[in-house]
Amino acid sequence: MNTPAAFTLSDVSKVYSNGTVALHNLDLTVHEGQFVSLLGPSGCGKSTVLRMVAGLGKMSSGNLYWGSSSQRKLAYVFQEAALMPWATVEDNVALPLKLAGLSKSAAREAVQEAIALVALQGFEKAYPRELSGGMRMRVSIARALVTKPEILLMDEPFGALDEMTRSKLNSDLLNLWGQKQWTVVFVTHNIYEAVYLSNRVVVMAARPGRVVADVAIAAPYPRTEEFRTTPLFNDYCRDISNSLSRAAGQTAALHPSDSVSASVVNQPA
Amino acid sequence: MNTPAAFTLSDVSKVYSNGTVALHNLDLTVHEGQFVSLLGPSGCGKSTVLRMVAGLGKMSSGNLYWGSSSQRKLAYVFQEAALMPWATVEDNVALPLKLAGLSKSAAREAVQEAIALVALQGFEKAYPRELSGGMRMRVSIARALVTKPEILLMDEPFGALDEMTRSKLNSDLLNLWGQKQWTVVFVTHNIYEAVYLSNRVVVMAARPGRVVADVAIAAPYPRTEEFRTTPLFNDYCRDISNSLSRAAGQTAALHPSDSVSASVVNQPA
Amino acid sequence: ASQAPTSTEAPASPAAGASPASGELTKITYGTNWYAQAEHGGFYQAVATGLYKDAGLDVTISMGGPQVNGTQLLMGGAIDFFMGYAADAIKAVEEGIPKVTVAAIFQKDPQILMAHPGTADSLEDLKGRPIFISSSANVTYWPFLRAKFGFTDDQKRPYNFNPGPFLQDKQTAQQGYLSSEPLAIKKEGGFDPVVFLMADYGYEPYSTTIECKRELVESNPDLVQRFVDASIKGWYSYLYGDPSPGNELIKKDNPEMTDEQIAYGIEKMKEYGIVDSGDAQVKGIGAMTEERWKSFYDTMAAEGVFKPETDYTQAYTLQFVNKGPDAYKV
Amino acid sequence: MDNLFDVPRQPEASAPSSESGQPSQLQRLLSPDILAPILVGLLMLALWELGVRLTNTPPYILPGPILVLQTLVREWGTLFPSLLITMKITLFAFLAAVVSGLLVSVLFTQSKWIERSFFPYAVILQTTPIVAIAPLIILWVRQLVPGTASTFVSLVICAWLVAFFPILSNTTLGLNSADHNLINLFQLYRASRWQTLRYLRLPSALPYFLGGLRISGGLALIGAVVAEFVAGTGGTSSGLAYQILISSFNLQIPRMFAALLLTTVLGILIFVLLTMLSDRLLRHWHESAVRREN
Amino acid sequence: MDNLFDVPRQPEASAPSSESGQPSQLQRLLSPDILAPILVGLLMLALWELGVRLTNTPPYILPGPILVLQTLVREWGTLFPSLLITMKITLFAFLAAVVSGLLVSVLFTQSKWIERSFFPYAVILQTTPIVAIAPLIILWVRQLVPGTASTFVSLVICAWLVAFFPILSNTTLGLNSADHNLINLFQLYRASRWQTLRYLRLPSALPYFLGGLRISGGLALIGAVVAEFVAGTGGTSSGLAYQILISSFNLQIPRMFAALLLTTVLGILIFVLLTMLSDRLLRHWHESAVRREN
Ligand SMILES: Nc1ncnc2c1ncn2[C@@H]1O[C@H](COP(=O)(O)OP(=O)(O)OP(=O)(O)O)[C@@H](O)[C@H]1O
Ligand SMILES: Nc1ncnc2c1ncn2[C@@H]1O[C@H](COP(=O)(O)OP(=O)(O)OP(=O)(O)O)[C@@H](O)[C@H]1O
Ligand SMILES: [Mg+2]
Ligand SMILES: [Mg+2]
Repeated sequence: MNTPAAFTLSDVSKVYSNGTVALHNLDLTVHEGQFVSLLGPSGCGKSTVLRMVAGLGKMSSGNLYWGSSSQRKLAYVFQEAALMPWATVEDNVALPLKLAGLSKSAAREAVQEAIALVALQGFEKAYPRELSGGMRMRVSIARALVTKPEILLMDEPFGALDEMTRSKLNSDLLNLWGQKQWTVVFVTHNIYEAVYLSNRVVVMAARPGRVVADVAIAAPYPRTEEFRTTPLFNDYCRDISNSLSRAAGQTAALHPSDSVSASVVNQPA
Repeated sequence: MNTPAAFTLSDVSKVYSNGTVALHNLDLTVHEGQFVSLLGPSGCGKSTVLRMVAGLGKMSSGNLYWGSSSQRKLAYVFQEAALMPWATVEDNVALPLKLAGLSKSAAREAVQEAIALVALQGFEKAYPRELSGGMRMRVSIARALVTKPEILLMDEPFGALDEMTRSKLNSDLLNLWGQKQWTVVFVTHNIYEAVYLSNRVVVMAARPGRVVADVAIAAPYPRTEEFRTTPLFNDYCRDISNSLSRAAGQTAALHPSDSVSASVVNQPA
Repeated sequence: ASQAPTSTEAPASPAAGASPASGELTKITYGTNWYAQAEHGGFYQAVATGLYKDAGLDVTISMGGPQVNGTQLLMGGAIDFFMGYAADAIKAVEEGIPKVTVAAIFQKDPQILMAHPGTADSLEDLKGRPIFISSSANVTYWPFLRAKFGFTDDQKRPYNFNPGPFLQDKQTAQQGYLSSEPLAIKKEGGFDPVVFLMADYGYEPYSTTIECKRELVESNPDLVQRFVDASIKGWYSYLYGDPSPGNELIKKDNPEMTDEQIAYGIEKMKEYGIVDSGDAQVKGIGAMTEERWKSFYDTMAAEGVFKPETDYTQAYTLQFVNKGPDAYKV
Repeated sequence: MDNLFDVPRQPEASAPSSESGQPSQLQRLLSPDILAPILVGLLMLALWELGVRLTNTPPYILPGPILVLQTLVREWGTLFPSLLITMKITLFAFLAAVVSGLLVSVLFTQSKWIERSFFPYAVILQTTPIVAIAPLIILWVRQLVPGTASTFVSLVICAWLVAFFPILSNTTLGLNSADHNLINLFQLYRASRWQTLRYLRLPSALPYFLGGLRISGGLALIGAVVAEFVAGTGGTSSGLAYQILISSFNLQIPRMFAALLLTTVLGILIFVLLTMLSDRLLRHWHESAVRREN
Repeated sequence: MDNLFDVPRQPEASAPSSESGQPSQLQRLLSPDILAPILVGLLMLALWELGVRLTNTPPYILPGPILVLQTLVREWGTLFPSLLITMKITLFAFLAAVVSGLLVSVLFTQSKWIERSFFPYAVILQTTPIVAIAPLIILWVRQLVPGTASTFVSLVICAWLVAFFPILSNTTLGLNSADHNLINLFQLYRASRWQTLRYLRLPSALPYFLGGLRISGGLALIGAVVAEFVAGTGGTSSGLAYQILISSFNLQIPRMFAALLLTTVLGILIFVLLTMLSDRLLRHWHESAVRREN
């Protein structure tokens, strides 16, 4: 019952020029409309995966195949806020629209909406240096959402946010995703968040970075706060937590490819 | 049964030059050896509190009093990693020691220890741009811990780390704190983390930033992983979560000082 | 240009009579070697009094300056005639540059050395003492002085047209232009320096000459002749007539030039016979002779300034001058 | 939960003590920011005067500032028109340098190849003595621009040669220093070359560019002066170089210093204006101009 | 769990394709990085030769490069010693400018007051025509340094005047551009002024400083040449300026161009060396020099 593949990373390796093997023979297919969370120990190559998908930097080997959508319809929330220090919040958020050729007035409404989504009304004219860390990250999120992307890559977007804002943005994101049938790849360190949001959780192990678990979260959308209290939710969390521990252990394995095949590889719903 | 005050913020206000009222008549006394967590919505002034305590930037009004220790014995993990891009991991971590006048060889052992603590062995000679986001943050943590500070200010230090690393660092931090009787002020968005780690949780509300709840966590140390599953733990979490919701509501209150006095102010054990 | 009273006489020189009647004026630019001053007076006078116009020429005078390279401007066609210098003309032959001296207005080079009063009676006395000279002296009179008076290179001090350092130190000497620096020193320093005109010590190049491309001499000798004649007439008029029309133009080009300086310049030119002495008194202003070129060449070649094999006769032509003073009477 | 954040920021003035609104014009002029450099300037002049008097230096070597100022006042009628001419050359050369420096540096950042291949040769423009190539410039310009404008154009070209390189060099450096994350972002959104340039590289390069301007402003001025020495003008269209040279030649050293004072003041003025421009453009975001509160 | 991260990085060479180790010296010389600019240089020379031939420009206006090279070879015996002398002056002036520029800019960043008060006057050094103040410099130097060294010192001072300001200006800008978070960090750890300078401000300023060097390198050279024009006396210890002037006086235009070619090559060499230095010092961390892989 799979939808068509949005993109496929096939046998991808990435060796940085200083010799660090960030990814090693990684295979990953993400299907259209999936909400995939990517978990793994710090430095295991999650950001590198997103960068490869976004076409930032060359792969050392392997291929990236696109389905019907393409890199063109992609938005990316970087791990760092990456705002232009010389531009106001408004202008930072408007950037993707400006680059797409929209006039300022045409962009205004979408920008206002995106800023409202991350609750930064009143700060339109502020410069990044006048914002708190979390606010900066929210500007970055608004900038990604403003384009109405088909594919959304998010690298720990909510890590710097308080629980309230975070859960608000979680449900906002789910709503948007439900409406638009986006494909989302979401890096997070929060297992609960991953399970709550996604219909698939991919766990990576470190150096060389590779997929060690791929868990389908078979719970229906829309998901309410109650979902968080169900036994199913807790089971998934425990399951993934275990995978993560195993992933940490496996890092030291001498033949990483062996252990990959031994891990549970579920297909998404 | 209070220990002497490590420092007291008395009636502190901070108005940034663009007019943002970041803190408004804030009072906060932290006692020696306390582990205080600071929670609050994004942009409520948590980082500003830490900056005031660290003496970075002038207060608009109010005072900061020091007990027997002083600003001199302070270490600060900034919200951003703030590494020197031209220096290797090793040199970044060694910086505070170098500034304190230690010779390179004298510093070496402490640096090695700090790097091991954040599990970055093997990356001593790497430059910050060669690290992942979480690794960079860990360097920043190592830099703060390397000085063996009496007072430790940490601004969301573990936000960018995976659960495994996070809980390892959590327990490492608790161990260190238990041994050295540090005073810790710890900003986090993770309620569980806050309750697990601290003997006091302070909740702030936003614009103007002020304290709306001050909860003592009356659980003995050392705390084990089991503590996380006790009803007490859950009660505290729920309590604080409620305070946070209320804090969010109170932000719109016209006379914030009224609502401050109405909130529960507990004294730490 | 200002329309000074023009002469009523008909064209005197037959060679010049060819075209002025047609009314079409030929545009000509004459490049000088410095900011406008009395030493350029004859040319300005010829402009001011319409002498060039009578010869069918519309002459623009383009001032030189301390670092303006006239020969390149001449050969590149930016100017048609250039105020040259005999030494330079012979150098041009050596380098294969086809320019020719067609008239020599100054029989004596006004180049001088000055010393503080009472410190020297003749050039020999300057031996061993610091002398401020400009860098161009290295290829003109300095080798001559070195050879003739035993001056040495360690005496040289850089002169950048600021006589202050000379005033400061009584033991020093300095180069100058007869009619310029001595007056400045008298006015600002309050004393009359001792002046040694190098022409009086055997250094005898023609100077303030008229040069043009060889090509022009060959293709349009008539034009050259008209320019030379009108210029010489200008000089007669400037020296012996009323110089004020020329002076007005000089002051216009060089606003810092004072009447006092101009008067001093004219006086010195006359006193030392810079323009009208020797051959010029017989053959008219602008006169040149084979002998004089040869003796200058020989002197300088002996000091190694010129190569022994140089055909210095290529440097000039006598075709346009030596017509006798009467030929230039207006 | 939306109103969690919506207490609007008051858009107040950014001066911390601006309770009573903007400081008056007079107050601003009397602020220490302006007074301090003026005092230092006066102090230097006083020291100069004192030095000249104590050592009994004659005015034809080094005149004291009082004498220079007196001379300046007396000769204002001739020096001021010259100043205007030098200013005009400076201005044109500076503008030409800014435009060309910007354009070429933009060209350089379009490809590492172009930069590598041509940058080292750009330095030729700077290291060739103007004296040596002035005749060539004059000849060429004369062929392209006949008439009286030709001298002016030659002068501007000579001065431009001097002012060009620092802008090129600094701006190229700046264009290459854009933040890597932002470059990625622009790449991601398929920004065209022009967009990346316009919205990313140029703003990033601004501090460097403005630094280049400050260097080139002075160089354009000195270039204009030197150009006049080598390309020669005279009469009514002559600039300060002519006045300096003639004064020196005539031993009117106080007058020479008066002319030098004018170039100096012009140079300082250019510098101060460019610094103010720089502060204005960067004050919102660049470390060198932002007033940090912590 | 400690060994979660401890797979050590292999400290390999940073060239991506360096499987076979370091490229050989020859390979490196033949790399496009080096070849491209050389080709461009040759192309420009060819165009120059062609232009001269096609327009039939006589050598006394503009000699072609072949003639210039021939002349250079023929006159090598006199030109090369001059080159060495000019190089020596350039080097001393450059070093003096580097040291003084660095020191003064450090002084400036110690207090906004000092910077505000003195920076505008530093521009005077740049905008004063050397011609005008050379006599003063020579007089002063002669009083302090008697004997033959005095001319050399005067020349170095004149050239230094030209090279000083860009380093000062750029370094000051760089020192003021240190990252604010890092400044806070240093403040927190009670870093002394000297430590903040040494470990924070100077490294931050490095890219700007090196940019300033690239500008000043060329300026020191042209400063040396100009200085010799105005303060040199000729003779055996004379540099390229003297050769240029004398060739020009002697109407030996090809020889003049040969001397110009030497200054040009020297200028390019200085530039290339400084660029290499810059790449080397910044390649680990600054955007302008890092080779990014994504
Ligand atoms: N530019 C680079 N040069 C060299 N090595 C790099 C570079 N970027 C990343 N690496 C290395 O690649 C590995 C994977 O990095 P990546 O940023 O993908 O990790 P991550 O999973 O996103 O970690 P985190 O959760 O900490 O953000 C790390 O070991 C890191 O050191
Ligand atoms: N330099 C500054 N100039 C102006 N306003 C500032 C500045 N720094 C912070 N602020 C404002 O002060 C308020 C508090 O900021 P602060 O950084 O203390 O928040 P925070 O609680 O740390 O938030 P976060 O959890 O997002 O890091 C915010 O509204 C922010 O916009
Ligand atoms: Mg990452
Ligand atoms: Mg914060």
